[in-house]
Amino acid sequence: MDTQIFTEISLSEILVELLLMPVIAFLVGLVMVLWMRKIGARVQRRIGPPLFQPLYDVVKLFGKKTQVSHGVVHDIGIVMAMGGYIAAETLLPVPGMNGIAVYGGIITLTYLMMIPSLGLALGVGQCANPNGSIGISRALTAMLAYDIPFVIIVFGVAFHHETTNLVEIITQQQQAGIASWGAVQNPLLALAGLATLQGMLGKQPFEIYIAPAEIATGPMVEMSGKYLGGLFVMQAFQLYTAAVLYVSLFLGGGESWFELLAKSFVVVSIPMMIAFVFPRYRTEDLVRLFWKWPVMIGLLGVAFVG
Amino acid sequence: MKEIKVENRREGNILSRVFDELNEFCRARSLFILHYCTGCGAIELPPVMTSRFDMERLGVQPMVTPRQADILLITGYVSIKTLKRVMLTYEQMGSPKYVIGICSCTVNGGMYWQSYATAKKLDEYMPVDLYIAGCMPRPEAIISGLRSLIRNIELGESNNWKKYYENYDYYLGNQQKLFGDEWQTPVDVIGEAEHYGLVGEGTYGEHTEILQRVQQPLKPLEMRL
Amino acid sequence: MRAENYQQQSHPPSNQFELNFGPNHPGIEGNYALQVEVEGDVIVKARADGGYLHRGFEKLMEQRLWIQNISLVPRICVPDPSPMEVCYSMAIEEISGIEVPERAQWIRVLQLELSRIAAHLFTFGGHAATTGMYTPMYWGVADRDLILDLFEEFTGGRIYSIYNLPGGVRRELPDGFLDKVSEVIDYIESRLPEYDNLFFRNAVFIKRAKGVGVLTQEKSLEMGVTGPNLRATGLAFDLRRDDPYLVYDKLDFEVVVEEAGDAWARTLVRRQELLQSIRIVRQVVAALPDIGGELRAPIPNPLAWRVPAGESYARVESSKGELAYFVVSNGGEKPWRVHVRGPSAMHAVQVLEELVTGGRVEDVAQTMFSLDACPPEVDR
Amino acid sequence: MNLSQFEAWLADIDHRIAGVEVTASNLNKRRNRVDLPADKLVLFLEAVKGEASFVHLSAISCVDWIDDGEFELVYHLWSYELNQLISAHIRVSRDPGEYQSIYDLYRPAGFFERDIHEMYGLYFHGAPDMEKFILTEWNGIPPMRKEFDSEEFVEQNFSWQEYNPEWLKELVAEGGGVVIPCEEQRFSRSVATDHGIDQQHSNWSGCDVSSKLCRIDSKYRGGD
Amino acid sequence: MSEFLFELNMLDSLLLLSAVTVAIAILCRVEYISGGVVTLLYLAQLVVVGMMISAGGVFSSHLTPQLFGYELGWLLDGLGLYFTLITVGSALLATLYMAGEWGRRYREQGKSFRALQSLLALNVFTMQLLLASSDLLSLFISWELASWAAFALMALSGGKGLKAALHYMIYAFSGAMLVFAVVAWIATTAVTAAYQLDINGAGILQFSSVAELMQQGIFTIPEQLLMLTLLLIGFGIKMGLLPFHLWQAPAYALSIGPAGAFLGAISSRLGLFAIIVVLFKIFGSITDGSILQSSFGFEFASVTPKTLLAWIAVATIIFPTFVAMRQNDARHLLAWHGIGQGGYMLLGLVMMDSLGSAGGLLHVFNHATYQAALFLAVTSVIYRTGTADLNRLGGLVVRMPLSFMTLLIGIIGLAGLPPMNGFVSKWLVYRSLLDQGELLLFVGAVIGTLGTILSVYKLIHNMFLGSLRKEHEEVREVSWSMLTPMLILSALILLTGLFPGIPLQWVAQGLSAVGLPVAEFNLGGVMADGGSLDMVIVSMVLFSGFGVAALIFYFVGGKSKRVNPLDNYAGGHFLYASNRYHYSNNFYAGLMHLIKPWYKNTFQRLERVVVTLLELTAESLSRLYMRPHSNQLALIIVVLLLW
Repeated sequence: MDTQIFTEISLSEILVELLLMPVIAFLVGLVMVLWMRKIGARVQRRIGPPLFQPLYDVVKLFGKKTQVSHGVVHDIGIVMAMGGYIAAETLLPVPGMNGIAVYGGIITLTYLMMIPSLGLALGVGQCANPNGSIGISRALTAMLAYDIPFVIIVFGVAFHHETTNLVEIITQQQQAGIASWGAVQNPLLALAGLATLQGMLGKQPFEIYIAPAEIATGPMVEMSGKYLGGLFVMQAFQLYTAAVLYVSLFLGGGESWFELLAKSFVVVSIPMMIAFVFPRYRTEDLVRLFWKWPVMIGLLGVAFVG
Repeated sequence: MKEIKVENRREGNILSRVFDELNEFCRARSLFILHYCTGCGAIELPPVMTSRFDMERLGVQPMVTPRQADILLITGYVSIKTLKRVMLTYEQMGSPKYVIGICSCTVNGGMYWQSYATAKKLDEYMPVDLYIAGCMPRPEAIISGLRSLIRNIELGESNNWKKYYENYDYYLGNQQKLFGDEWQTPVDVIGEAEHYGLVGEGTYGEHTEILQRVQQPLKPLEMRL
Repeated sequence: MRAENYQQQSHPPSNQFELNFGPNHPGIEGNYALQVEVEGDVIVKARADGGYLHRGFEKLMEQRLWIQNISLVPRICVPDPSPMEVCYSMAIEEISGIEVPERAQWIRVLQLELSRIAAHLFTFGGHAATTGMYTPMYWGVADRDLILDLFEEFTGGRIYSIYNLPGGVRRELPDGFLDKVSEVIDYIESRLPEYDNLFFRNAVFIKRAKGVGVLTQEKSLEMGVTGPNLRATGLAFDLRRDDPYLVYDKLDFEVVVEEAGDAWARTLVRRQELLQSIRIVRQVVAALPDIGGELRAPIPNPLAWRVPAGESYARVESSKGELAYFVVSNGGEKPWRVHVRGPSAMHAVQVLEELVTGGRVEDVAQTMFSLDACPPEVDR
Repeated sequence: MNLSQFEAWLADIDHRIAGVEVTASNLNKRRNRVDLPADKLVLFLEAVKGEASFVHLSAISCVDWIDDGEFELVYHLWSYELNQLISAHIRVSRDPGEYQSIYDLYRPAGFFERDIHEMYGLYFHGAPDMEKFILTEWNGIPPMRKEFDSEEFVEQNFSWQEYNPEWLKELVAEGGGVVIPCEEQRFSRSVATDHGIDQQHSNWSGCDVSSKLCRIDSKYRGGD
Repeated sequence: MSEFLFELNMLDSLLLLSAVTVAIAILCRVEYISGGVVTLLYLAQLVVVGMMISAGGVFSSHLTPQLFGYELGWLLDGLGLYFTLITVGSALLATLYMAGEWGRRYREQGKSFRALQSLLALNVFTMQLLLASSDLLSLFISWELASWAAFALMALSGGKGLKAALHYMIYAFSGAMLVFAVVAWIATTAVTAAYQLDINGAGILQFSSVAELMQQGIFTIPEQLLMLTLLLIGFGIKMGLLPFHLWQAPAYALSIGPAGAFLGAISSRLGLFAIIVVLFKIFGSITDGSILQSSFGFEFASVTPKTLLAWIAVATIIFPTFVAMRQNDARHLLAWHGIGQGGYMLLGLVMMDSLGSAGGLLHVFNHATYQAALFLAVTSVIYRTGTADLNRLGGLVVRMPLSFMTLLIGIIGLAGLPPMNGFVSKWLVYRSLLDQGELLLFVGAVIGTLGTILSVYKLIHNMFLGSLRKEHEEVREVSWSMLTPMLILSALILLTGLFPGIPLQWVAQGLSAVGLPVAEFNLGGVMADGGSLDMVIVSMVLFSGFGVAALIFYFVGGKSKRVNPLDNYAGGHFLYASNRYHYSNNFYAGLMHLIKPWYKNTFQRLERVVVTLLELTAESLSRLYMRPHSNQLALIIVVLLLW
């Protein structure tokens, strides 16, 4: 089937998709940021930001008159952080657009999603601020923690569908309605996936690397103007990517954009609702937690995949 | 202090004007205030921030470090020790930046006019965009102050941050008077003014000369082969 | 900040680095600083750095009339200002031998306890926020605002009430005020289960707070720790009961004790004290209508009042611990000396330095907030 | 030791330590004032801590009696068992400004002595830390000493801004507002001096700040 | 002799060239010339190897001496060629690095550049002999030669390096003993067997003949298993397989810079080569467990040598990686990773399917490129700053940007992130594990990758990022003679990441030489059922993503201004030059709170136990020998006789 796809899609179509997919991801991501802040506001019994607040923030930050750079690597880091996600979006199939998903697959996507973290880490390292370095050390530790259950899930899903091709995985899930969804077929994996999602988004109780009261927002400590704006963009992409990936793996993707977005927003809501009523774990507690429960559930889930 | 003319910023071609307009529009709606409790007025900020008054409605949210913030809230008296940090913080913030003097103490020293430890007139050390008087002003007053700041920004009338670059000598002079001639922050304000084309008539002067004589030059570390 | 501070210098080989907590840091209460040396993420040395909020209160008070200073004292502790004015008034009353009418004493108790509730609600929020949970802060501060509304109604000021005078209180309670107090108190009590679920019984929070910043009873006695921090180490001591002032000896309340002495125990003590304060306020609300009489004892023209020579040491249990005013008069128009013994002066400097050392970077903020340090009391 | 034993113990203390003078407060029965010579303080504190369980040093207050050329140090001690407070008063000469630290007996003394040192310039020998804490960036004389004039310092280093907006002028012209004529204000000590009120401590250099006060007063009106 | 020369084929000329290189390196006393000449000779060797690869097929040498009646033969097939290519290539770049300024400084320090040069050449020569060996005896002999050569190269640094080299020698010697035992065992048995099987006795030790012997059942299955185990241990020691890895990291880390790069890049991979030969050329039938199943008659699947080896490989991935995370010396950190990366190669190969074995073998090449690049970059930093201690460096990116770039590309490769080559080989290994449903192995491999990301970030952060120390204020970038090999390696990492098809064709030759399945590949990657990889497209998308991000960043975003590092957030406080504001030591402190108790130094203890036992035995034996009380001896003899 792969070889067929290789030839079927025309170049111009791919180019259009490559352009469209990140743009859509960015816009949807911004709405997700708004959604997140609104949920937080509701939990905290207040009104919350206006509708276009995330957009205002990003535009304002990019339009700041004076901005501080600590060196070339600082710039490159932010570019890598944004660019990594822009690239990752094209590997994430959405209704009507497969982009280049067939050439990458889920393993490539998993590793591509580490590029922004690495870029951010480089940029922050150049800032020569130990608060930032501690933040990065914590962020990477958290990555070590949540990526292990994550790869178990990826393995389980790929093993279940006998392919690493996301397009194929989604197609298989859409064959028999809800019954063929990953979440129904492998509920344990889906459960472990939720925990991983929480860690991946870095929300409480797994928010160690921002931790304003401890390390003054860690990686963001020296970010001004477009640097911070880049991180805001990255956050929007991250929310979108994580949600759509989860939907693609467990909730049958979306046959239409409406379906996909509805599912994604539901998925995003879950970690957000958890996030606002929990403090953050310490680093080692976080690692212990991730290596215990989600890993256990994930392994059990894979065992049932059979 | 020399009176400076606020430049007409709606210049250039249509595209850049539209871009400027968009920037102003978004800037007015997204204001990050620095989480820095300089004095007792800070006690009224949590109510402003939290569920009852909820300043996030206005697009205002607290930020942790000066790099990220747009608004420096001087919440009340500033002791001289704090004033030094406030100066550093102000200089580290990215322009456009706005200073709001909350509480009467920022205007004239307030209750502490006799005190040897607090600075009296904030305006001498940094350009203040807005005062919210009161001891301390109620959350409603702060919200209304923020609203008027937002309005001013949208109208393009809140350009006091430029004053700091354009009249740097005046501000530096006042700082030197209080902190001594050896005073130097790690921020290269003159370099910044030159880099961004914000040099004005009052950027250089006798005080900057003193600074340039005594300072330890803090140039960026450029990459070199 | 001086040019020579930026002169490049080489550092000796060392595995440690320095972090500045404050003055501009969300992990610090108010405008205060802790400079710590860190190895990995363990703090090997901590040094408190105060004075950012120094206004020279004690000097200022020597330059102002006795009565003017009433408006100055509440500003010494912003989150819990009422005990300041009560305590200062009590000191003057003791020197000049003024008997405070009973009704004024009851109203003062009402003011003190409402202020305590407000301060504790504020502290919970701050403490929760240091561990990354912001919702209790959003709720707590909003609920505290109801009490501030009460303050505004009966004293005229939200934060700084300036309601006391030597000899009594300034004005009568408004009509129907006590009903409003009961309403607010009932509301806050009804919110407590929600706070419990969200915060006090939150498993993650317990994991974070237990074992952090442990103060043993010996240590706290040795270091002069007072208030809830002392009670969290198992010593049932409360100035309200053991050195009674105002009408506290007529009120029925318990001195809450926890044994563990860590951040978690301190928080629990405050939570229980909140209930006790509610209990006291209820008693005051019940008793006040029956207590008539003057609101304040007659004092001379306050603008030309010369307090007789003498000294007094007045102590009050504020929400942070033992608050004391040492007032010396030489018979002049202005105080000769006022020494403010803020409770935080003890636990925000030496104790904080000691508790933080050997702890972890992530626990610095929590330690400070759980001690409920109030920097303006230290700096004055 | 119960309360009555303590009273006996306290009454007896002047036999053991020469020069100790005990005065019970007549207003508050939990307060005991003790006056003693400076060199006997440590002895007294040892006794009071060791024998009478006064483990809590509530505060050390310093009073500057400039006319006598002395600092008065007041050690406030509390016993958790007896619920009694002892205020031990000693006087130290102002001139060399030295005394002995009691940090070894009471650890809270570390903070108070450090504070007194930077505020009054009274040096404590044997204290663990006499570094500045609050006034780290202050170069003048210790500000709490009576000879330091805060207003003069302010006058030299700071300036005020005029605040006299149009609406206020109009209001005043109409006879409104609450502007109090300067001579009627009793806010400043120089005004007080004008009224002939006892000026015991005339070493303060007077300066006329009344005009300034008017401005401040009008400013306050605009506020809360 | 002239006849011989005429018939010189490419393998002969390669070996000859190599020998000439050694000779020139030894003989040429004018050291500044020898650097260039030797580099050229390596280049010539590389050209020959390239010609051989493009020609394809098997090259056998005319050199066929006889020893103890056995014929020694040298024969280079696809597998050997692949390894030879890497060997010569890394030697070339290491020599190029040494040839210029580095070598001059080295000579100025009064050290013998000639010794370094010639030992490196000797290493290359012996390795080529080893890679071209076609029978057990020649394998063993060249193995010994290579071991000694490697030892000499390691020992050259003296001091601690010498100690580490001796440590290595003890391991290598015991390994060689095991190998020799097996060879001798096979040799003695094979002579009799040769008559039965009607094979030429002199060529009986040839791999193919030995494999024949094994299949014919000359040795029982348990005997074969024992042989396999002994050989694996013997060769595994060189490769640094767990639990025989302890010698490797210090030995490589403490070698002289470029030599360390060469050794780290390829030397230990010889063990892998030998293991491949043993596993697939000799004991192919045992490895996959099919014979075991038939001969033992029960389900043996769970404990085949294959699964056992896979688990050892995963252990080799995980443990050294996490040891590396705790290192505070850049060279040690890299050397420990070198051990860990060996695990991926073995893991891929023992999967024995087209993707896995391609991945494993491809990883040899990829690892060589980035390991050499990383070692050279670190050597450059040492060259300029005099230290590789991660707590004494920092902020060097502004002074040594190209070294930084090399290190960055290297660590991305090492961490196995796209678009560098390390990703491709790891992807292949993952895919193969996924296809075979090896969940736990898969997770283990990923844990290794994640651990690698953590520790390489620490490496680059502590060396190049953070704040610059005053003593490094005047540091400059290293000279072009040193930069050139680093940049070539960086380009190689990037190019082979972009076009993995190029090295994959060499890998395919190697795989077909040992009879392993070959994956279907094109220039950009691999095509397989259930998900393909096309690095050209992935990289293009990634780079265009970077491009778009850069456009947004540089053109939409406002102008930025560089600032001095002292203009930094320090809790609102002024940051003075006296503040130590660089986080380096115990970089993953939070994680260490959890996993520190897990570092039990089990292997060090195990080693110590073995050593102590040996010492004890030796001691008691020597005492017996030294103080022969005749009556005791007599008693023992009597007892023995009676028994």
